[in-house]
Amino acid sequence: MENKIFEPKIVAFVCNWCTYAGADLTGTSRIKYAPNVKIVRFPCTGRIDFMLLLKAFGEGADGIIVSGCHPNDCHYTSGNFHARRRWISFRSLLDFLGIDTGRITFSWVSAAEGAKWAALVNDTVSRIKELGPYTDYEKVARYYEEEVNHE
Amino acid sequence: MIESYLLQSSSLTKLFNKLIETRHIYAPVKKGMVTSFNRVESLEEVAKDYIQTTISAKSILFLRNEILFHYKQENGDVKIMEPDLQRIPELVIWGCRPCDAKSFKSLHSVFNWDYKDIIYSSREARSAIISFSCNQADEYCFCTSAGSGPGHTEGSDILLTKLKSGDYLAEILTEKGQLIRDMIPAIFETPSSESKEDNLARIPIVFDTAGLKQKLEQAWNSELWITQSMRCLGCGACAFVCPSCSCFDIQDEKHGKEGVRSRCWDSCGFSLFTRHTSGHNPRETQAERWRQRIMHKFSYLPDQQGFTGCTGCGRCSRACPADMNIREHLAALINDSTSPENRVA
Amino acid sequence: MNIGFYPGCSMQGSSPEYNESVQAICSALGISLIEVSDWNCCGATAAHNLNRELSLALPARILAHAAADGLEEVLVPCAACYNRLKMVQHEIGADRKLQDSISEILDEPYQGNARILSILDFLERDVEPLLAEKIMKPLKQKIACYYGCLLVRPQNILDAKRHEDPQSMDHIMQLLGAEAIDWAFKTECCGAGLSVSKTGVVAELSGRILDDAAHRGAKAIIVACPMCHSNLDMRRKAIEQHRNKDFDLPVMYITQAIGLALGIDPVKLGLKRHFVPVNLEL
Amino acid sequence: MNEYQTIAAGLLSSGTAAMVIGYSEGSAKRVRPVFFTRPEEASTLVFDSRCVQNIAVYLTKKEIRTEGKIAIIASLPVMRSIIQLASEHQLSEEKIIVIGITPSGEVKQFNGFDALDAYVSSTTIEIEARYREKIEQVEKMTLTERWNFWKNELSACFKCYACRAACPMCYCTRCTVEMNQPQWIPVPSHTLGNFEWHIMRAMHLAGRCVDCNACAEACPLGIPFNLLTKQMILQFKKDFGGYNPSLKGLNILSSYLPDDKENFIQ
Amino acid sequence: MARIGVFVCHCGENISATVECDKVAQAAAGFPGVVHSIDYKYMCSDPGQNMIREAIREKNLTGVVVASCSPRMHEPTFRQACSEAGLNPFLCEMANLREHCSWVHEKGEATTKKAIDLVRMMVEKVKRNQPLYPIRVPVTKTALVVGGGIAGIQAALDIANGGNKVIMVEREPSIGGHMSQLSETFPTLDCSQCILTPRMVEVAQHPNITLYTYAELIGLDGFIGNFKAKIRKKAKSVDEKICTGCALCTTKCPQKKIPSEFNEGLGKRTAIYVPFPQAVPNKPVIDKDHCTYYKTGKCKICEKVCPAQAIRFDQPDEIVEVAVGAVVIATGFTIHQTGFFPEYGYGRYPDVLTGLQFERLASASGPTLGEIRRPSDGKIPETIVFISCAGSRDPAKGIEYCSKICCMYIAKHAMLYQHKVHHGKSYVFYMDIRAGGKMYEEFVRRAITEDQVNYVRGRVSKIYERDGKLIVKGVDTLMGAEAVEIEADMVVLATAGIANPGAEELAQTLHVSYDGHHFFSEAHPKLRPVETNTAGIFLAGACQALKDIPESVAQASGAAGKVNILFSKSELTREPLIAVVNRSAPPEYSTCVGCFLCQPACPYQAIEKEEIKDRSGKVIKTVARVNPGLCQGCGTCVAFCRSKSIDIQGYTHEQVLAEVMAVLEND
Repeated sequence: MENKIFEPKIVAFVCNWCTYAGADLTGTSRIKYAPNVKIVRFPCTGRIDFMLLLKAFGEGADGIIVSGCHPNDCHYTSGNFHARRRWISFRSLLDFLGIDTGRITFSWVSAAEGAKWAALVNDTVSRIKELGPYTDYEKVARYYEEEVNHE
Repeated sequence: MIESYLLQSSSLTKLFNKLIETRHIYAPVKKGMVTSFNRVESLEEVAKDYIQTTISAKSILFLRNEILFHYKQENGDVKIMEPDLQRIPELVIWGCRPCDAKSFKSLHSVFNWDYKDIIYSSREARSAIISFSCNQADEYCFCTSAGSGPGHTEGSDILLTKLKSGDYLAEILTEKGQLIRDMIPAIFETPSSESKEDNLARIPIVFDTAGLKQKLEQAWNSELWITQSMRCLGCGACAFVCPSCSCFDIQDEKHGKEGVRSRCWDSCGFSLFTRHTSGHNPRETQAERWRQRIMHKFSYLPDQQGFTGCTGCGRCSRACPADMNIREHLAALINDSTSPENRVA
Repeated sequence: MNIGFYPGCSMQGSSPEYNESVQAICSALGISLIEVSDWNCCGATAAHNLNRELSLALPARILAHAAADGLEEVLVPCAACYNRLKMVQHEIGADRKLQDSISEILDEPYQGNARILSILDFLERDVEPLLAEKIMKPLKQKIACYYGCLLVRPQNILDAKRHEDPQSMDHIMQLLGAEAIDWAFKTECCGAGLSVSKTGVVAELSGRILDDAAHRGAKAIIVACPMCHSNLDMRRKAIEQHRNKDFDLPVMYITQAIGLALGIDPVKLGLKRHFVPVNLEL
Repeated sequence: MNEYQTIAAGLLSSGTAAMVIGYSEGSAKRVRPVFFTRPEEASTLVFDSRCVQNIAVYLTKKEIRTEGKIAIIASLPVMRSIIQLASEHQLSEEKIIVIGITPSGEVKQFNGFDALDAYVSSTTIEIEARYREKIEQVEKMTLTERWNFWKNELSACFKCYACRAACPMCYCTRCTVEMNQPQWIPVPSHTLGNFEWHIMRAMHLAGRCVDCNACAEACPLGIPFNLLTKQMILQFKKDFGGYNPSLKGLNILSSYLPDDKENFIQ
Repeated sequence: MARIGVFVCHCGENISATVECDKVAQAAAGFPGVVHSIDYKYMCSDPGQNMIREAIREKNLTGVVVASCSPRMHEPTFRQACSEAGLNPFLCEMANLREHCSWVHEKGEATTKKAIDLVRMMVEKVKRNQPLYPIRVPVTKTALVVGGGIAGIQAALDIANGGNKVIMVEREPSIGGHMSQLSETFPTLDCSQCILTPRMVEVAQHPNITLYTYAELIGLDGFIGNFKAKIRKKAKSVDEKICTGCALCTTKCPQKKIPSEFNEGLGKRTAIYVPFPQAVPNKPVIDKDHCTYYKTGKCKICEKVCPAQAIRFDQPDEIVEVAVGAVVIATGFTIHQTGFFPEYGYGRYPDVLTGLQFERLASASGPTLGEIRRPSDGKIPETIVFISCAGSRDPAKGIEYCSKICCMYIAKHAMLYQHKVHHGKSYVFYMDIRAGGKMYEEFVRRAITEDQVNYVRGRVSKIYERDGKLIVKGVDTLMGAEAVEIEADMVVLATAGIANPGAEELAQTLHVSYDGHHFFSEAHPKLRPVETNTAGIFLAGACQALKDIPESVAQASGAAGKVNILFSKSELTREPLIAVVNRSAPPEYSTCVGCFLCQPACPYQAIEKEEIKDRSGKVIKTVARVNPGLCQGCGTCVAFCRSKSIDIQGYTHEQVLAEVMAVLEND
């Protein structure tokens, strides 16, 4: 197990109209990227509940990508603006708590930016690889493994 | 079977050091305004001057979160891994107060009532309780009204009472206590003539427990439940600091193909405690929940188990963010003159 | 509010007359300037070509000293210093990481929030309102206000108003009674960057400026930058040779022009230090 | 009788108010909230620096029901809470009389929310220096130190929810921690669950917290989770120019500006 | 118990080349709840769809996961297939194995593993799907066309000719738009007015079209099929019904020096005016800002001279509310004025003109009756310089885009100039010539070869005036990057086309999205170019992006076609992927506490208050309710709801959390 190369688990929370479509374009353009990232589709970044990010870390995610439409390009006019404000506050709260915001990539990827999506994934994967598994959080999340073995 | 000895003040360290060779010791540790039972490595870590710990000693035997089992889905089957109870260490609860020690009796009976809880019982079997009598008390203490007292021996294996000389009167109360004595017999000396009572805090009796039970049986419809609980915020602080409260919830947590089932503290003060899935709640208001709390401790438990679910430690009053004082409220219930016809709204 | 003052080297070396005239009008108008303590070179000339860190750290240190002196504003009369300080403030201000590394170099936390005032910001805000009452000798001539590049570019960082056709000096000159001409070379390059290495280029570029000003009937050129001044004044001979044409066109700092209008002794304004004599009848 | 006692007694005796919520002496030199309905009780009302419990919390409790109006002895944080609750459509103007006591000790009676709103808007939420220092201290730690600090603090939490119960803004009839389909927050009070609970609580109070500190005062374990909401208040000041409870303004998190600034979205 | 079927598609080799589809199907068969799992070459083919239909029937499936391409591609296909087999279509989900997996990763274990994860994710989601039913809404068969330029005119006529009612709103006193200002049109050089005017008249006379000129749209509520539009008809101060259009008033008005908007400031008009002779309606309006009577209380000359007694000084603005089923936005564009260009003199030089000003100079109906003369001194320019990309394609100016029409109209301008001033010299500074269009390149060639226009490839850095000439300093990049200086008599800037001022406000009124330059956004750049993201609102013409006349007309007809399709049924159905506030049994009714913080977060004003009453009619609780007609399903409210009382169908809390859990599941 120890000898295995660390392959980070990364979840991407993306909106349907821009980033999901952008990632589709990456596919249509046959641009290759690392397979570590798995996409969960939302109608809009405005829908993405901050709790989901916590749950993802709690379930063992090493990194998270959150991406939606560029400002002014929201399919629903303003969902991304709301999301942006939410991320500004949430991110600073996480940072204050010592939760590694460096493991969360926030981004705007439009439906036309297939190449950007690939680059974003690759960047995130290599950054998380450098950071290593998120053991601090995992230890807390998997508290029972320690306790059960202990007894 | 009480055997009394004198324990010189310097012998306390010897006793502690002897015990820690083979056992885990949990003792009160002070951090800021909060004193709680933590695992300690040396006597220096143990809080010196405390009337009562913020959280009771129950958390050592009845864990805040107790994992009942751990499961894994494997090849279409589920593998259940129960905790290895043999690995529970021998432990000593050091420095709890007689009221806490007494409350273990109540916990014991709850966990051994119709079903013997093996996890609790294993912990209990492996633990010894060395209590310290109270030579001071505060205005929240009412142990003497709740069937306990500053030098009460019930529940402890050894009770130490600090004497004016600085030495301790050691009362060996159980076989477990004797075993400890036998580990280091030299320090247990012939006791002096100094009276134990003279060294205990004076805690006035404010009401009579037996009278309370009787009174409560007619107080179901009292107005007091409403007026007293009006300021209750509905949190669980009282129950969680209480040495006798034993309600728990069973929860499953699943992570992918594996998970745990655990038991965690619960409180009858929470509105969720009795809420049905339909939304109906048999205890709809805080007054009904407050009544339940008092009735359970002072009426139902005495009926079922023969003793009250309260030892008068006063923690719930100290912890209450809205200053609900149980001693005061119980006294008021005893003196209640509101007519039984008055109904709870 | 205390207005800080950063003279920089040119005010003390090549262009003392600029400094003299700034000080003279300030004392005449009762404005006090507080010199930034223990200041250093802004690095305008060479640092930014050679060492990026140094080029950022030098102005950052100046700003840090200004902050330590409790100065919320710093007047930087030299256009090159002003430009450099503004650029660095912009660059570091936008980059947290850079702030950290600069703090490390400075050995103190980067504090660069002082408002940096160009001479034009300062004159417009603090001097203009005082002028009307104090003018003793109105300047009744046609003049050309030459702004050069350092006070207006890059426009998005300096936030210069009407950067291709700035007006602030023109307004002041009109207040002083002069007629500020509309001309085409207000912000054209004088060639200062090649002032030492390629004098021929300077002669051509500065020559065009003089030519257009003279063609449109200006009797003097007003500047606010030591580089512009030295090219138009000190290099006048070379320009005239290059264009094979003589210009009767003195070059004055705007502060000198204000000083003259206020009736200050020309010597105190450093007007005797110029290569092209300034016609005192102006 | 002093001024607020007189006002309270007057309101009750005239029948203008059916109940006065205030503070009275409690046990062990503490004060406790009281719910007076008889004018003669008013003389036992007290108001001093011990009155830190935010009694606005009772205004939304279904247990506190009267036919007539409720008058409430309100410190500045209580007044802020009332405005915040009103802006969230939780209180009706007709039911509440505010006997406000300003930080300088002035007693002001507010019969309508507009006047109260104007008063509250004239003040600003300022984080006390001792908390600012503590926050700065935490912010200066390395990421790992911060994590360990909070892990240590939050692991102590046993989820009695006194913080929630004491908070006037936590008036939801079903808190998200009580939701079990899906189970957002684990019920057991292990460290992960505690982190999730306190993060969610802070986020749910973002832009709504009036900084009364009642949550921290209520915590039997003295856990400094109030630093979270306080840090957010400070951060909001930096990021969005801050907020103040108001009947007119928009909640800071359910509104936005097209040019909100951030430096992390790629 | 869930009975899920998983159908793994090879997509020929598109998926199977890098993903081991059989292994995916095998793994999926082991997932809890999966009772049927197969792989097949083409799931979207008839036999493929049949496999799904049969499995649903035979295995009594409660949910279907098709692991194939992007749901944006084939979700409707497979949902339809499920529906045909009796399974609610919303119980079908797709795992995107092609775009998000096989096409972007190399063949290998990790790729197949990811595919399995993606399938597991969708299986867990679909287990939590609920059957949903389309929402039906009625349709009002009247269209609102905002803007009366050529795009609006075309759209209105097409809709009206399709048998539906149209209400057209135009801000100016006349319809016609920019096209009415043009002299000739490229590439045919036929007269703009001559081809436009008949259309304008047709609009005015069409029985299905109601025309509101001098009017503005100030509000739009509602949703597709059911909008309520609020229109402000500005007071014209003239009773249109009585006015005969004799225009006597306009000749007698004492205010004669008002710059004419129609002539781009190059001509003058009166305060009571008809913008141009062919205006529709051809009746004057009083411009209150310039009218002497409105300014001073005295004058009323027009009233005195009007033979029909049609002047109404006390006429108020009128607000009309109309019910419409669809909206076509055709508000057009505007251009940057010369004052936008510091380097070209901040608009100080009267002989530096915009392209539209030149159009007016060249137009026979213009201020010079078609003669090219300098505004400064009326002289005929001997040398003229045209500068293309003035502002366009210039990030430093904040405009990265190409204005698209300039290359063509500059060629036309230069040609018109050469035709009118035979001895004149014309220069065109350009970056590239973009002449993609039928007969366009040929047209530009003609300007260069036949009309001797000098095309200089380079940009102009500065223009300044010296001795009555405009000195144009530029560079010729094809001649060794030589600096060029031209002494010109006139300069025409092909200034960037920009969105109309107020476009942003209008977008917000209409709840449609717009880009960074305030052009309205189409729903899809390729496949939905005339729809907006707000159902029932369509785009035509340059308000969406700059375009020339034929393109505007084409898009307008497209929009009209969409409207007519929408109006072809009296009821329409919508996807039920909308937000819902929960409801439960008493005593709770809903976990919503009615804080309404979700309200400002909703971009569509879809959140309403609902009072829950007891039997006696007493309000027990006020809670939020989502109007299913207005909700577009963004879910922003969902993330805001603290008590999680709002959920969005298709993306519920349970569904998305299950997805996250599933995707992170350890093997």
